Amino acid sequence: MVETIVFYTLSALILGLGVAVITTPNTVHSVLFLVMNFLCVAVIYVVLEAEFLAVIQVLVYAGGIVVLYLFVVMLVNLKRDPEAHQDPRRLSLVGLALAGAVLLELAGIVVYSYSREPSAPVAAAAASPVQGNVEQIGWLLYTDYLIPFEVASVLLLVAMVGAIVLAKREL
Amino acid sequence: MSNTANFPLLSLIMFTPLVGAGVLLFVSKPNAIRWIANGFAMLGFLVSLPLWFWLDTTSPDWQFVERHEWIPSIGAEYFIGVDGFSVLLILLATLMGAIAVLSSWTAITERLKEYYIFLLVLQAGMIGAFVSLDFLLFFVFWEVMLVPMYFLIGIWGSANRLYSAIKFFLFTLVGSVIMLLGILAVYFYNHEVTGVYTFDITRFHELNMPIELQTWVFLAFFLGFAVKVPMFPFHTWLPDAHTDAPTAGSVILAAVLLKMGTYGFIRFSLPILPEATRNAVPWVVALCIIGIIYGALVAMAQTDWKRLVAYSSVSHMGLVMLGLFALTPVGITGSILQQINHGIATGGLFLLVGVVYERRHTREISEYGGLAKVMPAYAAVFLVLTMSSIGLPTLNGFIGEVLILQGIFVVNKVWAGFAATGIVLSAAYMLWLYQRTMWGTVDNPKNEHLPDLNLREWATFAPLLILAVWIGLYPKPFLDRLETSVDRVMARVSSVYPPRNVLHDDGQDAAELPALDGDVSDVIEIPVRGGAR
Amino acid sequence: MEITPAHYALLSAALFIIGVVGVLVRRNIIIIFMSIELILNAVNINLVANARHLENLVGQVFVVFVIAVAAAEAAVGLGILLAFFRNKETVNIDEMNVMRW
Amino acid sequence: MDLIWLIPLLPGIGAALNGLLGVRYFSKRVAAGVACVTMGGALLLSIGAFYQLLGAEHREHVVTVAQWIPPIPLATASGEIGAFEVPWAFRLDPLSGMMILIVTGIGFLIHLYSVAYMDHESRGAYARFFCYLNLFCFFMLMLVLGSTFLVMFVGWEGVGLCSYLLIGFWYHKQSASDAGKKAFIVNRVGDWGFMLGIFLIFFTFGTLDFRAVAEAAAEMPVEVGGFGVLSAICLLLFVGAVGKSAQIPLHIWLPDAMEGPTPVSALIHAATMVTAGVYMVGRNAVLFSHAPMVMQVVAWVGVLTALLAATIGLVQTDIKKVLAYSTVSQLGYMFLATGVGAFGAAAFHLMTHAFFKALLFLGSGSVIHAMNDEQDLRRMGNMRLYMPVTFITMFVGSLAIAGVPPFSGFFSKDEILYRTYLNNKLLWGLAVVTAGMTAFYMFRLIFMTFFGEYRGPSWGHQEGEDHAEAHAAADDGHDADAQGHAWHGPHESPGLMTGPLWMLAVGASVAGLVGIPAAFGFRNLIEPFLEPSFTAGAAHEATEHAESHLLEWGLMGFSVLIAIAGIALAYHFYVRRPERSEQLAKHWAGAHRWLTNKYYVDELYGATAIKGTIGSARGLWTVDRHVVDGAVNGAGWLTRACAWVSHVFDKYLVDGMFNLLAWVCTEGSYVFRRVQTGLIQNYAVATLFGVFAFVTMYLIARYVG
Repeated sequence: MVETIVFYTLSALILGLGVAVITTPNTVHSVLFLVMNFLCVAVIYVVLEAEFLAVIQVLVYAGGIVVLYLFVVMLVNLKRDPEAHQDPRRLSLVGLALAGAVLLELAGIVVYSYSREPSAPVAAAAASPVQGNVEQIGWLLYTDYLIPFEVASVLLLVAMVGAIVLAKREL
Repeated sequence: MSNTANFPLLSLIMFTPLVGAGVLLFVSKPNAIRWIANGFAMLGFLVSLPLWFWLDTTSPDWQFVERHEWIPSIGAEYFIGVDGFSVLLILLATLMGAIAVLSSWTAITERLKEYYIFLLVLQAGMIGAFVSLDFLLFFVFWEVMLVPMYFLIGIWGSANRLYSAIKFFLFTLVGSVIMLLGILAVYFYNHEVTGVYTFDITRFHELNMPIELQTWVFLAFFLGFAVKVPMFPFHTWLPDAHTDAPTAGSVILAAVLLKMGTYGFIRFSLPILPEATRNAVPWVVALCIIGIIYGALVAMAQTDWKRLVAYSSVSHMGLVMLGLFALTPVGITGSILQQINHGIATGGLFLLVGVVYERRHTREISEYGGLAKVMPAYAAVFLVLTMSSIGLPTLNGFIGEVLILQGIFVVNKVWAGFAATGIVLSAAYMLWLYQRTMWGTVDNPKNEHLPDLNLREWATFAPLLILAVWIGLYPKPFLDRLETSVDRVMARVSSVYPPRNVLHDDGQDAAELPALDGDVSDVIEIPVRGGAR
Repeated sequence: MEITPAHYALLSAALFIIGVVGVLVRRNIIIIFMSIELILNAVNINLVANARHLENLVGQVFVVFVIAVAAAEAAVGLGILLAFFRNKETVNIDEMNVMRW
Repeated sequence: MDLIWLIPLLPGIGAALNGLLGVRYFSKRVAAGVACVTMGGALLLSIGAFYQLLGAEHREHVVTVAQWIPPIPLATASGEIGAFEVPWAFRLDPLSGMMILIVTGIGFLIHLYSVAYMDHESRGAYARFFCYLNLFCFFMLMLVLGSTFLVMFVGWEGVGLCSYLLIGFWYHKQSASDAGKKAFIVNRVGDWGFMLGIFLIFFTFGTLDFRAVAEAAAEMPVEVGGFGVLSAICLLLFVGAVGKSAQIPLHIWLPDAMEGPTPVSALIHAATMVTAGVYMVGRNAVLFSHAPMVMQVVAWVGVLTALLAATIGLVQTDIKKVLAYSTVSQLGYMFLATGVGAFGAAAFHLMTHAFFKALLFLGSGSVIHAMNDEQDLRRMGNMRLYMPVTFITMFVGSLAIAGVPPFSGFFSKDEILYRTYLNNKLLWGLAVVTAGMTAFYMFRLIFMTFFGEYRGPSWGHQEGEDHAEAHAAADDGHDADAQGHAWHGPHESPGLMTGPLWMLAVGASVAGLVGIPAAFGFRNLIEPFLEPSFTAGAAHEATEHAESHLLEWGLMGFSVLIAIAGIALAYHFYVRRPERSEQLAKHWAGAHRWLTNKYYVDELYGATAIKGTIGSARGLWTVDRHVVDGAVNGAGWLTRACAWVSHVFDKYLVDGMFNLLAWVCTEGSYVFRRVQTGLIQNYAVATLFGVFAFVTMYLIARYVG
């Protein structure tokens, strides 16, 4: 029962904050709504017994990425309203309609499929010798997913270098 | 086979200019390019000098032979070697190459790098053609020479250069394509008789083909080589190419490239197709005599200095061909010597035209006059080369002329009589040219302050003058080197003349030469069922 | 009433569409980037929910990678944005058409 | 005698020094010194060699220096394989011995003379002149010493070159350069015959050595009444001789050759080179004596040349032209002598002629020098007052050429006339007429120059105009220093010029004494001495004729009379009654015009040979451009025409289809282009539409289908 209440509350918060993010005219506000949104998602993770991810969500997303956004917003010192100019040919309404249609379809699929054929738990991967959420994820990352992990690190390195190159005025 | 160590001298000579061209690719300063190109051209000459000294003039064998597989599937080989004849031509090519490169020092100012690379590649191609003993290899080099020459004329030439370059290229190409057909005919015939696929010309030299096939192949070869010589009706590319080529191009063209044609006749046409050659003598001689007189007369009508020299070339090469088709040792020896002489004299004359062209940028004879007053040394050099060209005794041209005319005289006196009119006509047009350019008063104010020859130009002429006098006074070293080459050809085309070098008849050398006894008609007993179809 | 994966899926879908709408409708490119973050979060929620439902931690591992990619994307994207802004003095996506030709 | 190869070589070295270094670096003094010393050395060597030859038992000596053309097999007429081989070999025998004395002796004197004569040339030209002069001597000595035909031919052509260069020495003058070219080309025509003759000799005998050829020819029958191979050889050789010795019809170059400096005219165009033809015929006496038909031709060509040249000489007004035609005429005499078989007489006359003609030319040079380069006889006169030495020596020379005893010309000319008389009376008649004319025109020259009134430009106080005029008349070849010093009237020449004149005058007087006819009771020295050169070894024919000495005396007296008559006539016309000559010229205006225009031979050649050659050259050039090259270009055009047709086909048919397709695409794209708005979000919408479509398809497939 508690879970239900928590879920609905959090869902409402997440969706509401999400709508706020994309509707607020002020960019700074938008960023702040985003932070809150992420925090709510972190709570969802806790509910879903993914404590490690929750921590990551707070640290990386809310703490790192969003702060990055804030910096950019400040660096981009806008002298005029960023949304002032509007191209007459843009198809925002069509997009909106399509988005709505897709949402309906997705909802239809979800409702329909989960009600018809509840899935059975999949056999867990090879039993890990460790217990606890963080240990298990660590185990997986450093054994089965070592190579993707390393690739991800390279990706981050590349992104870092790229960002520096792009952002620097002159090399 | 070779009498020297296994040192690949010929390859070295051939690849030195190529290495130079390769080095030039990485140089960009104009003066550095000049120095390096000159250095390699000079080096090319120096490494070819041992040929002169190391050649065994008494041995009828091919010397400095190198033989490696090339395209084994069709029997083509990297088979190179020389005899006295090719040694002289190689030396001529390397010397004239060095002179041509040196003469371009100030004449060429744009696209230096490409220019020198083309010159060096051209030289490698010429040497390659002279050393090839594999017919396919020869053909490859033969075609390789066309390309750099085409660009030399087309890029660095004068007014009408594109027309001339294309004409030169197409003319020669048509000839050589037909020649290729001839080569293939011999190749397949050889396979039919011996069962071996090979382009080895030493084997072809022992082939006795049926007369019909010989005639056709002779025609094919004739077209290829006669265009290059050039003989009378195929000569019109020459004046255009010479006139529009840059000086160095004209020099190389006159001194060496034209010799490709006569070289081809001596090395391929005559020994491979002896019977057809004998049958063709009257026709070829007729063309030669027409060429001699016609070239001289047309030269007389020219108003363009370079074109005049070019037509004199037609006349002289007619004489060379005449000596060749006398089919006597004296005639062929004279013909070969005259090729060298023509290279020296006409090459030198083109250089001379280049000298004034560089100063005045015109070749119209009427623009000049009285140059002996302003450029006395130039006039002196011009006089010597003119005299060499018209065959004054004590200079080189005379020896060649006398040998050729004597050689043809014993064959037919009337031919010789007509051919000898060339000496009168050549004197007429050359002296008229000399009078119009060197003598008289300096009428044209532009000519009043022309500088005389400078040290570099002297350096280009000095070797030519020395050679002209040397060959004129003491041609024996040259003639000695030709002995076995001439005998090799004579042994094939005539049963009258025995080889001179039967001194060391230890059996082995004698076996190298084809049997002499009996005329060729009874040698054609080899079963033949039509040549290559 | 039990909370099934379907609930989470619906939540995820809704958040996803919100992100999509943000991408499609807004002209401020910073907000468009943030919308993309929303989309990624929607995906993450779905993954985590299913990981619990299927009792398999692979889903969570994937989330780690998604976060890494998101970080990279944000860094590079914002770098491009800054460079662009320096040249054009704008963050309006309708004015970003230099690549059109 | 083994050093005879040094005789030509010394002047050769001199020429090389002057040519390579002198023109640039030598002072006038050094250049002249080098030339004269080398010539003097050659003279001393020649004298030494000649002396040894006189003392030798066998008067023939061959020195082979080196191999020139190594032996190369070649078929000969006999069917055997001979060897074409030419050594650098030199031969000293009586004939060449005499010739080298003439060449080096007169050559040396003329070198000395030139030192003074050419003094007003610039330094470079001065050295160049001596280089050419030495080079000429080199080739001339090579010609006379050569032991084979080909070595002789080397000299033969070489002297032609030097002649060309020296005639054209003042190359800035159009006339000089024309004359040089003409000389060379006309000589080349002769050389054409000579060369073919050489080839035929080799073909016939298998050797080119003089001695071997002569011995082989002696074995062959005399071609009486037939025209065999020997006749052919001789005729071809004679063509060469005609060219070199300026006989009809190739005589035209020699008068023009007077454009060269006067010492050159003396040395080359009087004393030595032009006699090379005679020398060559004499050298091949054995061959010629086996071809009587050709001998007839030689004799007739000789006598006609002598006569025609003498007639032209009668009316020439240029002092050097008179001497030039006189030379042609005298050469005709020599050929007449060879033609009648009197080779010794020909050689004898060659020698005496060398002396007196060189003398006359040098004398005329002295006069020209004194008159500041005036050559016209009509502008001279009374010069004996101003230049007595020149007058005396030239007078001696004229007496010699006119055939007045006891001067040299008398003996040699008389020998020829006598031998001609024995052979053919008609030839003799023509020759005697010529002798009379010779005396006339020579003394016409002497009288017009040295007697009468002075008709030349004045000098001294009224220098201004005339001086300028004289300079205008003279050529502008004399460089700055010539312009600088003023002309002070005719004057005697310096010692370096008169010295050689004296020596030659002595020679012209006494040279005849070596050939006094037997009729005088002395021994004729020269003919027996030369005899071995004209016969093949042992075959020594008896040349003594059974005619009485009375006949010889009679003929001698007659020719002396003729000569004196000629002199007297000249005296009458040009000293006593100068106006008579002009009246005569008017009276015979037609003939006079023919003679002054040299029978229009030059014009004839100009209209035929030269015009024909140039015309055919131009014609062939047109043919070459339009027909031969036209064929090539036509082939090129045809190829291009074919190429154009296939180009059209390709362009409009084959390519057309592809272009149509492309056109459709292009036009279609205008429609679709509107979709491309450049707005990223529109593309995102499209993507979303794709998602929508896929999801819809999924739904339909999953739940409906």
